[in-house]
Amino acid sequence: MRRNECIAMLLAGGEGRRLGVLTKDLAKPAVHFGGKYRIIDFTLSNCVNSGIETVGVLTQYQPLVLNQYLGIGSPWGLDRREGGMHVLPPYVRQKGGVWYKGTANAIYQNIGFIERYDPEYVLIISGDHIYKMDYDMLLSAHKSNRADATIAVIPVPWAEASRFGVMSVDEEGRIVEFAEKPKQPTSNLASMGVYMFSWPVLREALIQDEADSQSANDFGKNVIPKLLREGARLYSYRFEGYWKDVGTIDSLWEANMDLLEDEASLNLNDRERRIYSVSPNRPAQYVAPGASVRSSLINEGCVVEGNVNRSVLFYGVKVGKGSLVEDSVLMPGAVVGKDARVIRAIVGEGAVVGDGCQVGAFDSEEIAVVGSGDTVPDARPLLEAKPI
Amino acid sequence: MRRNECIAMLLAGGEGRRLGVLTKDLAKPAVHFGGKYRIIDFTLSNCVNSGIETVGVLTQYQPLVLNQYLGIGSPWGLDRREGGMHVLPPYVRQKGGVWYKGTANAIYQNIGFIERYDPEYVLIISGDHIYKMDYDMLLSAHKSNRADATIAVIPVPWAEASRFGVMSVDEEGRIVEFAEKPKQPTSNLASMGVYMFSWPVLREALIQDEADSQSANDFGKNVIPKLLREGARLYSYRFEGYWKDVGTIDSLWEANMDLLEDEASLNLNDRERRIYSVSPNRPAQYVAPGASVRSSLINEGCVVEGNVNRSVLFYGVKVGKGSLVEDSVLMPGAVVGKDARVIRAIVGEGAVVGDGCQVGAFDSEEIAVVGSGDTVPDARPLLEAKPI
Amino acid sequence: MKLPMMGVINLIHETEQMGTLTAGRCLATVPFGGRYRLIDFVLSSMVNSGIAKVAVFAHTKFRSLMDHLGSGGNWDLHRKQSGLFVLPPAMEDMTEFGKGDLYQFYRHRDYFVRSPLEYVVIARSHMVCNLDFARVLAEHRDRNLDVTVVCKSWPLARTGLARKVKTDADGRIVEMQDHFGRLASDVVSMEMYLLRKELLIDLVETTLAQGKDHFVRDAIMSRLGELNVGACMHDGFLGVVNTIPAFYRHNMELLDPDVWNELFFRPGPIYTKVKDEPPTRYRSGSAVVNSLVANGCEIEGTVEGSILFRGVKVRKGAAVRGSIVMQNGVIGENGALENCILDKEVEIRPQQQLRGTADVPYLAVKRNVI
Amino acid sequence: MKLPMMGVINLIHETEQMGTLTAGRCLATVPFGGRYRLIDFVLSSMVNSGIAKVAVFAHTKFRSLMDHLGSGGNWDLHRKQSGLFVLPPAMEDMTEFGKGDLYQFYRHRDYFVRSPLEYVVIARSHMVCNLDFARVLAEHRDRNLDVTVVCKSWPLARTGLARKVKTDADGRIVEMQDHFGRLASDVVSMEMYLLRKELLIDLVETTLAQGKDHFVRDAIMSRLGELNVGACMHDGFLGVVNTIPAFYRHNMELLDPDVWNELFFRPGPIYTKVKDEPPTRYRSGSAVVNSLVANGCEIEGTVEGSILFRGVKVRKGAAVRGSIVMQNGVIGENGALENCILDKEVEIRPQQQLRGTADVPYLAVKRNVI
Repeated sequence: MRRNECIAMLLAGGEGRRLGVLTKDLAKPAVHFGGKYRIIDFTLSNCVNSGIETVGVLTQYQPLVLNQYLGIGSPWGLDRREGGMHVLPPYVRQKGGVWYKGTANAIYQNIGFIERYDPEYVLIISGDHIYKMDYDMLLSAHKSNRADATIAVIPVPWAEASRFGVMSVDEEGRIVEFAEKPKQPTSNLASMGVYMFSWPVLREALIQDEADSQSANDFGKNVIPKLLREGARLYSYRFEGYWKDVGTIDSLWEANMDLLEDEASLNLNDRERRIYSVSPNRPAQYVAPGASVRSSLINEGCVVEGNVNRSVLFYGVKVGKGSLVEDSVLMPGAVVGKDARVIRAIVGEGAVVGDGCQVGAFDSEEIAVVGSGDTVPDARPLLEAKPI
Repeated sequence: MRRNECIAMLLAGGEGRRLGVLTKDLAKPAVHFGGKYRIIDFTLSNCVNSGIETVGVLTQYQPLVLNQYLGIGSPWGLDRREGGMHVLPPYVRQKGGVWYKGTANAIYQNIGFIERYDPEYVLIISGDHIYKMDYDMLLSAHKSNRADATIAVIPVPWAEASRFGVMSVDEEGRIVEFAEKPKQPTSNLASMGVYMFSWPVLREALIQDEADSQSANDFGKNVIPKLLREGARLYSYRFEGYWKDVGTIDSLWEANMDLLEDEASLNLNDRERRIYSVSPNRPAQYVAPGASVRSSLINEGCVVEGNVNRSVLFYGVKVGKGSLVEDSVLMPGAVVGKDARVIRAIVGEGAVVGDGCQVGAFDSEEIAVVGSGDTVPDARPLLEAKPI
Repeated sequence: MKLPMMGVINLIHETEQMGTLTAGRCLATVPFGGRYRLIDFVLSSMVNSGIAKVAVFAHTKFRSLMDHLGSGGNWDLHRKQSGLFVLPPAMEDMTEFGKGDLYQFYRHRDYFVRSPLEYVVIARSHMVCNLDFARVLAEHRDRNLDVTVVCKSWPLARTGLARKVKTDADGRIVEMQDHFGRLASDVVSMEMYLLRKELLIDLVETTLAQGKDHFVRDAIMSRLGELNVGACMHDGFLGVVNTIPAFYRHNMELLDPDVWNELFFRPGPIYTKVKDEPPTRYRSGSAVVNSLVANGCEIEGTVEGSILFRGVKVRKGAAVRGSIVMQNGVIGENGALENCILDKEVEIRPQQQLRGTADVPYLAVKRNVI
Repeated sequence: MKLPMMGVINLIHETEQMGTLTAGRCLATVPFGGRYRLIDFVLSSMVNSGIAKVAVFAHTKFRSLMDHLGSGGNWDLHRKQSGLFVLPPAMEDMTEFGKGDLYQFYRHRDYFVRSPLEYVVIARSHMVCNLDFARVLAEHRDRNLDVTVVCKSWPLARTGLARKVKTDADGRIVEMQDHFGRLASDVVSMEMYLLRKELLIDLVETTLAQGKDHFVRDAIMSRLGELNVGACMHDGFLGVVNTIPAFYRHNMELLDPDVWNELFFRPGPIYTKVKDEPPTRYRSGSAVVNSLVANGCEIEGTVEGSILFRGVKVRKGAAVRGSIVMQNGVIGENGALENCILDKEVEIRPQQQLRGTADVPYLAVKRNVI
């Protein structure tokens, strides 16, 4: 009865080092995105919207904020009597414990968890990407191909292909060649890091991979190439839609800006496939007399007294009188004082930009960043002397 | 608003080695007790019944079954939007992770968790004991004594005092002397391992204890004696009622038998202070024609066709025709075949006692044990030859 | 697996002759089998079959229903997107109470329209069974039916009130009559109707527009000619619990181990509200045989051929025979019951003797002291 | 900290003149402040004050109430032992609907009797405020009162209907009149009555036995002589939202940042049902000033001095001024609203112009296309 045909294992251990001061105490999946969400909301919501109700979330780097955020899974409807969401940190045995060696090792260490649910299929995903996908369609393709594993792929610009695992496929989508971050890519079909496995195949592959002392225990580097060499039925599943790895300051900023297009390719307003997140319980946003807001995404609990243009404001942000916020992302609780300028910038959670300050500039190549909780002190005397 | 005045930290890492085959894959707090419960149900229910709604459960030994049992805390009403139950395994940092060094170190490693709730008081309890206690009364005594720490105590027979932390107290209950497992006890007031601390005092004591490389990082051995030496206000709180450490086969068996007294000193039927546990969803128990049941506790889902006397039957136990079960504890799903005898025994979870077998004996000193999942094969041919 | 089907448990004008058992509660929450309420059986069957969205169309006396169902967590229906909906009747106009169920279906049509699920199964609360609706849906599709009615071949003397059904050689229903009809047939309807959502909405609107307002009579029975209505036979246990003799009889049938093993376990478990009662305590003088006993009881006397709900106390020297004692009943010392039904929280005084028959059991009203 | 007090939100015969705003819903679930329902304010106040057990005495049209409150999880009241109880009225006898609230209190007396909590606070759903009941209880105990009534000194012109109260120098209430009475007083009752549970039960039973059935009029107002009834003054914001002008006015008062900062945050946050709407999207043509905007809106036009609920769309060239637009409203291209209240899911056609006044706003009924 009520078997878990397919369960998901969500790799959420990413450190996100290239996000710098924004991930000081934060695992990458917990990084804020889109005015309301954290990155992991997208994959968790994808699971729920695809009918997958058992999700193991594998954490390791800075899990405190992430654990607290995930709670018992209720915002995503994953607080279930059976199944639901389970957080799986590396396990400490009597002789000690270590971090997961690689993506495949992380799943290997949790074979016991998976077996509790006796699934036919296991979906491996990562909490680092922004996209909306119906995993149920991936599963249908996997079944109709009688595949051992199916990898979701997306065409990327040829110039970037060498940053990904790329594959060549035949006319039926079966993978004939796979190369992890090749210097000379022969295909621009990139792996999205979304794998659907038939569980007996995966189980066996993980055990073999673990026994191989030469292996880096990574899906892209070891498990997939080995399966391919052994002639397993590996298929690609072509994804159409928005997909973005937000691993750098620039890509995080860009992905936020992408949402501001009048016809954004990532639709947050689709009520059939909502993105769920923890509700911060704030009142409706207040736009004061004299304020102006254009081409922006603004969340509840914000107070806007200044001018906001092409920007994303998370909950509880305040923008004071006479200030201008443009082409910027203001994380939860960020405060911009009076007569300040925030241009092409990301202002971290709870950070304060003092009265009269300027952060970033229109002609700057780089995105300016104010770290979470940091304060840019008032600059009024300076500005009075030399107004910009 | 809604501050957590007092939160509880529940030490649930016990291995229970002396419970042998009953704890093969089980942490001690997960051991079954009383026909329906696991040991940890008592302390979790005590918390809820005392109005403590934030509980950190510190696990380490064999946490899989325990984690699955605890789930999101809903059986105890601890699936809260704020606070609630949190399972805290030893944390693996990049350089690796180790088990908690001692009880004090376990709390020390979770200072960050405690600080999230900013409590005034922290209750330290262990998941190894069977008792019903109103921690709110302990807290009231702690407050009215303006104590730094208050230790719940219970008088034990002098002969056993050396197994406990014992203390001498003055006429106001203030602790003047404390000795952990003394060879020559000067008091029979034993610590129950239930400590109420004012959080700032505990926090400071934990930091000092951790800095002391000589310390075993244990409350009874190190933290309490040091506080006493330094003149902290340590008070005792005298507990009246049933309290039992069920750390051995004998004491586990005894504690189960204690429940069968017509006026049992541990009242499970008190509706004001219920003991909560995970419901296994079984139908009402069925007592067949020809069966007899006396002086026993029997849970839902049991089918009794034989004779049961002075025994505790967990859910889903079956006792076949012609069998006798006496002075015994039958764990969940245990099956006793036809014409078998189970006397002065504990039969583990899912174990099978075959037709015609005898387990244990009335004149045996020792309690017979059938390990979880073990099978005692049918003995019919033997019995037919030489019936007992 | 999820089924592309939603469930409706229709409590509007349920046919019943349950006397005081339904004085303070609706039929759906009449206690049954030691720890259940009637609605648990169809609701658990739906959940176990993979139905993730169930609406209960409440009508009267549904406070006990709300208390029992809560947010649906005990049936794993406490979900973000779907789950359990208790829909009270439109209250603003009292005259609507008398109207047929189609009228309320119409008022609740948003519930159907807004869902992407393709099929609906409409059931009643008083059919005690354990059923796999996935199998019914598969048969519905295979046989290309418009409406599938779950039926049971039941030649026994019937104590409950059930519609009779006549099928042709292909299993198509050619006639259907209310329980008081004269149709001679061994087959009864289990009042479970599976059909496409679009067809349901069409039937609701068309039938109401024709001035008729009763789902089964007006939308189904009068259309047996135009629609392809098939019977899907249920092989397992069935109790039609809407009269007092049926209530008594079907409870007693649970004392057959074959029934107990099937009804409560196969194809899936029956869920109910968790009560946190301790295990039942048999004291030294207890003599219990051939009985079902729920948790939280304390037994010092004799219990034979009976069903004890949670928290019942049978004192020293008391004897309970052929009786059903609901939650928290107390049988005082040396009291004696034979063929009785005690509603919840009835106390029988010491020495008191009560006796009914299996056909007409003695029925004690809730919270009485006798 | 837990208070030794239970809360009752009494929806029985709430005084209101809300027109079509209460056509399909009860007063408690009238939308307010962009994302709330009226009941959220008193319910959040109770929860934030440490009240862990709240009963809502529902009466009519409460389907929206059940949908909104669910199992109480959004208010952290989804508990094992206590939590939120929605108690529907006894439905078996239609004549009971007309009876006063004391009659229903009596029917629900188990709710009081079974709880060990010592105090009860009985409130209404339509008093919009953010209040610490712990302070009220402390004052009740300090002043040794029999009944404490939360009151507000309110010399302003009043648009809502509220009882007037006269106190003596010690703050004891010496007179109390219904809203239509002639009593000249600046003090109004916020219809929150705090008293011991035993006194409440006594008042219920005694008053009913005297043939009277109205809690405030018969049990409190007529006993001002015998009981020590004191006023506890509320200093913060108050909206008495039971008429259309009051609804309009108190919504507009939220545009004052001081009110916004107080009502929604102090002493605690106001909780409501989580809706999972994305952040609001301001498109290139948007011009929004002096407005409250909930999540999920898409704005291409002009919004001034208005309140937009969740999911409202203001198309290109449209202008919304001095208006309240509830959930999922759509203002078509170049449409113009001034002093309007649009109930949920109203669609304004392109070019359409609608205009009311602040005293008599234009009110559009739910799901209309205009």
